Amino acid sequence: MSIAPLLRKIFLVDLLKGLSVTFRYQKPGEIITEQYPMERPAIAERYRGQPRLNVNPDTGETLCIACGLCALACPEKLITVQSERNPETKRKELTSFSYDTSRCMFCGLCEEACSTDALELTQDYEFALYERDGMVFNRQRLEKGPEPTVYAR
Amino acid sequence: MGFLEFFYAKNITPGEAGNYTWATIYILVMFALASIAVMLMTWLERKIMAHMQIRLGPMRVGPHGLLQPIADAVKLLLKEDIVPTKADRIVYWLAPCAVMVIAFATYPIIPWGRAHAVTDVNIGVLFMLGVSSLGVLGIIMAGWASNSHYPLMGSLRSSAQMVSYEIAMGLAVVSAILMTSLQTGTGTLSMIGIVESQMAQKTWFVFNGWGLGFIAFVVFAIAMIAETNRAPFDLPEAESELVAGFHTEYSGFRWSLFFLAEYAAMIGVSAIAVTLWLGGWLRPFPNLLSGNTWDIAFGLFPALTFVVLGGVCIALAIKMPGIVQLRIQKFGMLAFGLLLFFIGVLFAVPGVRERVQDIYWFSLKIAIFMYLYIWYRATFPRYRFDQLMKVGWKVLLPTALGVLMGTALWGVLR
Amino acid sequence: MPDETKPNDPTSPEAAKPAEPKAEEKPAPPAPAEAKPAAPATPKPAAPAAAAKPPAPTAPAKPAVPTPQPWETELTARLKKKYGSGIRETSTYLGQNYLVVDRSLAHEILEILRDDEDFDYCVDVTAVHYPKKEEPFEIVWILYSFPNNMRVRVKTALPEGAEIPSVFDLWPTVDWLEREVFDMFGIKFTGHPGLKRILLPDEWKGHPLRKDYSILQQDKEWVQINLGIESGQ
Amino acid sequence: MSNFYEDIETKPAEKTFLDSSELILNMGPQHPSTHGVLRVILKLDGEKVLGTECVMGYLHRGVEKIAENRTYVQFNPYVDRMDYVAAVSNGLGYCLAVEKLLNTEAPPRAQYIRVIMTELNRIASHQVWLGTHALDIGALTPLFYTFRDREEILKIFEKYCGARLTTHAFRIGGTQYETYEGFEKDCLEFCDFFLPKCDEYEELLTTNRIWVERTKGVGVITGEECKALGVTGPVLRASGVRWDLRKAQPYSSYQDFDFEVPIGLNGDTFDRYIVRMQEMRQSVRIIRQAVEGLPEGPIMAKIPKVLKPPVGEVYVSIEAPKGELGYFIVSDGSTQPYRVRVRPPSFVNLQALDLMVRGRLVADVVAVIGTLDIVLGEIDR
Repeated sequence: MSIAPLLRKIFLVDLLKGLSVTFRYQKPGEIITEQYPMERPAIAERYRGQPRLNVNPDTGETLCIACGLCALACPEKLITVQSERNPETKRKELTSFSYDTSRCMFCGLCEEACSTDALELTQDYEFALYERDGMVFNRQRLEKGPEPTVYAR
Repeated sequence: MGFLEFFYAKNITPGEAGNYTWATIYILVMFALASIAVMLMTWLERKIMAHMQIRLGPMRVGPHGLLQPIADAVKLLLKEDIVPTKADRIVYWLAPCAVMVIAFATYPIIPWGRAHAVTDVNIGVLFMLGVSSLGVLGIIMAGWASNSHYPLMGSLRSSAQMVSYEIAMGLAVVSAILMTSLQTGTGTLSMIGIVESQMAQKTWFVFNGWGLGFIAFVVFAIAMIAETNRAPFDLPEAESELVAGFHTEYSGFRWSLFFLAEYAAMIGVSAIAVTLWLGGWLRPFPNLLSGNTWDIAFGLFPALTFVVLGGVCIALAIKMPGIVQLRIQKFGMLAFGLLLFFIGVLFAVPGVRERVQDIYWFSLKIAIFMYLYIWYRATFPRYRFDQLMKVGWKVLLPTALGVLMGTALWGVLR
Repeated sequence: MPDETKPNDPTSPEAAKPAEPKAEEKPAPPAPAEAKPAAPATPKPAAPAAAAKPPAPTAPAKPAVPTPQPWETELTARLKKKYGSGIRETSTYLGQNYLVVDRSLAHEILEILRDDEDFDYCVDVTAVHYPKKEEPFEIVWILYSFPNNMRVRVKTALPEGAEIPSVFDLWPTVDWLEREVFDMFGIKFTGHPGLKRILLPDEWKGHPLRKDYSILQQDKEWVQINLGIESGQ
Repeated sequence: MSNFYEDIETKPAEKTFLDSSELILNMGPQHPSTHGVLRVILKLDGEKVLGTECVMGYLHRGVEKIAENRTYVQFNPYVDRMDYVAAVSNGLGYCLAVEKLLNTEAPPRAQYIRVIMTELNRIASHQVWLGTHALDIGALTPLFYTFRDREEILKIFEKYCGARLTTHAFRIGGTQYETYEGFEKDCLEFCDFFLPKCDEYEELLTTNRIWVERTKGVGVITGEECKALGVTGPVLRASGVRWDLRKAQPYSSYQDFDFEVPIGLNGDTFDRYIVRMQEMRQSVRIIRQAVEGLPEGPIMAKIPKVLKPPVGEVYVSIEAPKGELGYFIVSDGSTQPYRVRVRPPSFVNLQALDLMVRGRLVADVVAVIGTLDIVLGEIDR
């Protein structure tokens, strides 16, 4: 063994190097913790979160044309679209829409299948519940969209 | 009044003076302070390790998680006490008690100052080493009584480890004790005597003997980590291998006793190291920078530390964002800062100053050790069992033996 | 929702024979599919673009319907010379070569492939279930040759309840893979050192990847006994 | 060569008067270092491992059965859930397999985006491996550093495709998402940011004597044994076999990029560590080249809305972070695959565990499980 590695070994250089790394990181500026409810992460625009059924902002009418493509596209078959034909306009009208978020894996296939941008996966991710009851979203819930949770003591 | 006068005037420990009242008070105070220190230690460990790991650590319970140890204690006390069905109940019950008692048994003779030990035992170091190595007994009891594979393996590892490192540790200690005999020709095993001998020789033993003291100190420092089962020698509780080692089957308050004992033992062995090599309660450069001015300057250190800490706390409190959720924390932090500040001011009062500074320097030296413990834990991987043995027997033991002989030689030649 | 697809009932029967790569019932041994590759959907016959080495430069723009092409190399010639009708088919489909062999010869041929043709790495062993066929199971060995950077699939058909010699003695890697095939299809490999279920519990009844095992089916009894719940769904 | 299994089985352990009865230790399914719900039954003599048996299936979800009941497009999100640490690689393999079945190919731009995403994912996967492996060996801190850096990758994923872990980034025929504004910048910034961090991990571990002692000579496996056991990926390369599917059978335009395949010599845990560290650096190289050479053009090939691949079967495999990830798909001409077989690298690699730990200590089992880089989602499927 040549002398340099031996000396390095005796003087614990390898260990000191490691120690210096952890020591350097003690600066408070290095901390990356987000204190969650107080600090919110920045959610990307394309984030696939809580589903929402968009309505026309001017008229308040739903954008959904009840074509059922989302229900077809869904791998988990968790979307059910019910519609009836309006005798006057001869168009299908949405009667009920249910979306089971408890089984959803947020793959985004329904969103892509939607031809009118009615169904959208929004940026909201805070919709955990204490029981399974409210997890099947009906049309009202979907149209209301995300309700950001307010945290207070 | 004579009661207080004794404390203020005498420069000997209550044990030496035969003052039972004060001895009892000392024991109680020491036990209380040690418990607080252990709690503080758990908080500090989490905090410092978190910062090394670019995290924040506990932040929710109290300002910057200051009340986290209390919350933990409450949680652990309220937890269900689970005893495995096939456990040996009596031994299972005794094990945490044994560990705890043994860990705290070393405390009475730790010399926090010339007068700040319960008593001065003339075989102090021997007592410390003996008692602290008894800790393995509790661990073996725990591992055996749990009647489970992981604890059993953990306790086996632990016993082997403690026994092997005990030897290197003892040899390193002997070389330090050899040094105490230099001045007078008769060495001492008394903890207080060792510090006084360092005072007389005008040097800390770590700087003594052309670096031999330092090597002995390093050997001891490594062995004591192994002795207390801390990283990188934390095999008995290696969480990635043995889940939690010897205390896998323990929960709730019993588990917390192991936890407390671990920290108490850490402080205990650090106290030995400080006493033997780092000049115990002596302030830095007691000879070189002697004189009244320097005495006062160093005497102000405790006060300054507390004032600065208090100031930091107050600054942190002011810096905290003014959200509703943080209001309580903000006030708590402010109050804590002010408390520290006033303690600091109190420590600057002349009468108190002299009494406090011994304790301060001793605690500071231990605190450095504690920081090192945490630092090692955050940095190093864990040794494997055979490698641990290899380090113990093939590296530390020969080194310690060599140092011992070297010290003896040096003492003769000097 | 069609849980059960009809595997051996492709839309047009005359297209099935040449296009189907698994042609076990063929009596004539080397009968590669060259005749009438009339595909059901697109009328365009297959372009020979597909017959190429692994990084196949297939035409990306217009996907023609490919068909298996005969695969004739020295390797296949050697094998055919030795085994004759034992090699039922040697074809290449989309640049991927495969052999269909008689099941009694499977082990021997695999051994030759390993020892003489340098297929030193058994990538995968799996099976496919065709319940309509006479020999409903098809076992597929996917082999790779490190020296030649070449893949080949060896296939053989197996009737219900039949056993097949394990190739554990050739490639130890098939240990768990064969166990998985046994677990999922119930095909027994003779000579395997420890053939038992691997992913499902040992006492489970049924073999889930068989086509007659519905996706919703489960071993209710096992669930009730071991999990203490009525049903896992 | 073929019978090394029996050699070990029949080789009698050296008997001494100290030998005692065997101890059966159940490692897992709930154990801190089995990386999920793997159960390893260890037969021990004291601390020495006499034999292992893996029990799997706790996470079995029947992915292959699900595939038979979904359309080709619908099955795509499920593959992400097998090796969830390297979801993008899974998606790439599946998409390539179905594209092969359709006899089509993704347009160049999509291929380049796929390369960027997959290589980012390779780094992310290796970072999870490094963090947990170091944690298994007892170094607590690298985990946090690697996860911090992985976070940057996940942010790119989130911005690109809207999900962080189970990305569902690619579609059959190309990619669904066009790159977002600043994608190139983010990727290059990550590359610049990452290399110094990589050095930092090495500073913490590579020379550290404890790390070296814990990994050198532990879990040795030779190249021949690797081939016989079907072990692929970094484990194979660390045993000195320079074989990488990205080089051997390039897919998704990997032939365009200039990168090296790092190999080890001894086939021990330390070499695997070095190989993976180097692979991360090579991935950075590939990402740089791909981002700089990102062609313009469509991102989706012209494929029909309803996918009905012609009758036939293909086997397509890619170099996933853990080894050769293969998809064997049988089509019967309908919209749903007739059979999808996934050749999971973790599953096959885990078979080497017994060979690698036999005769060693319990602590080595942990190190070897870590170095094999298994993901139970993929093993159990």
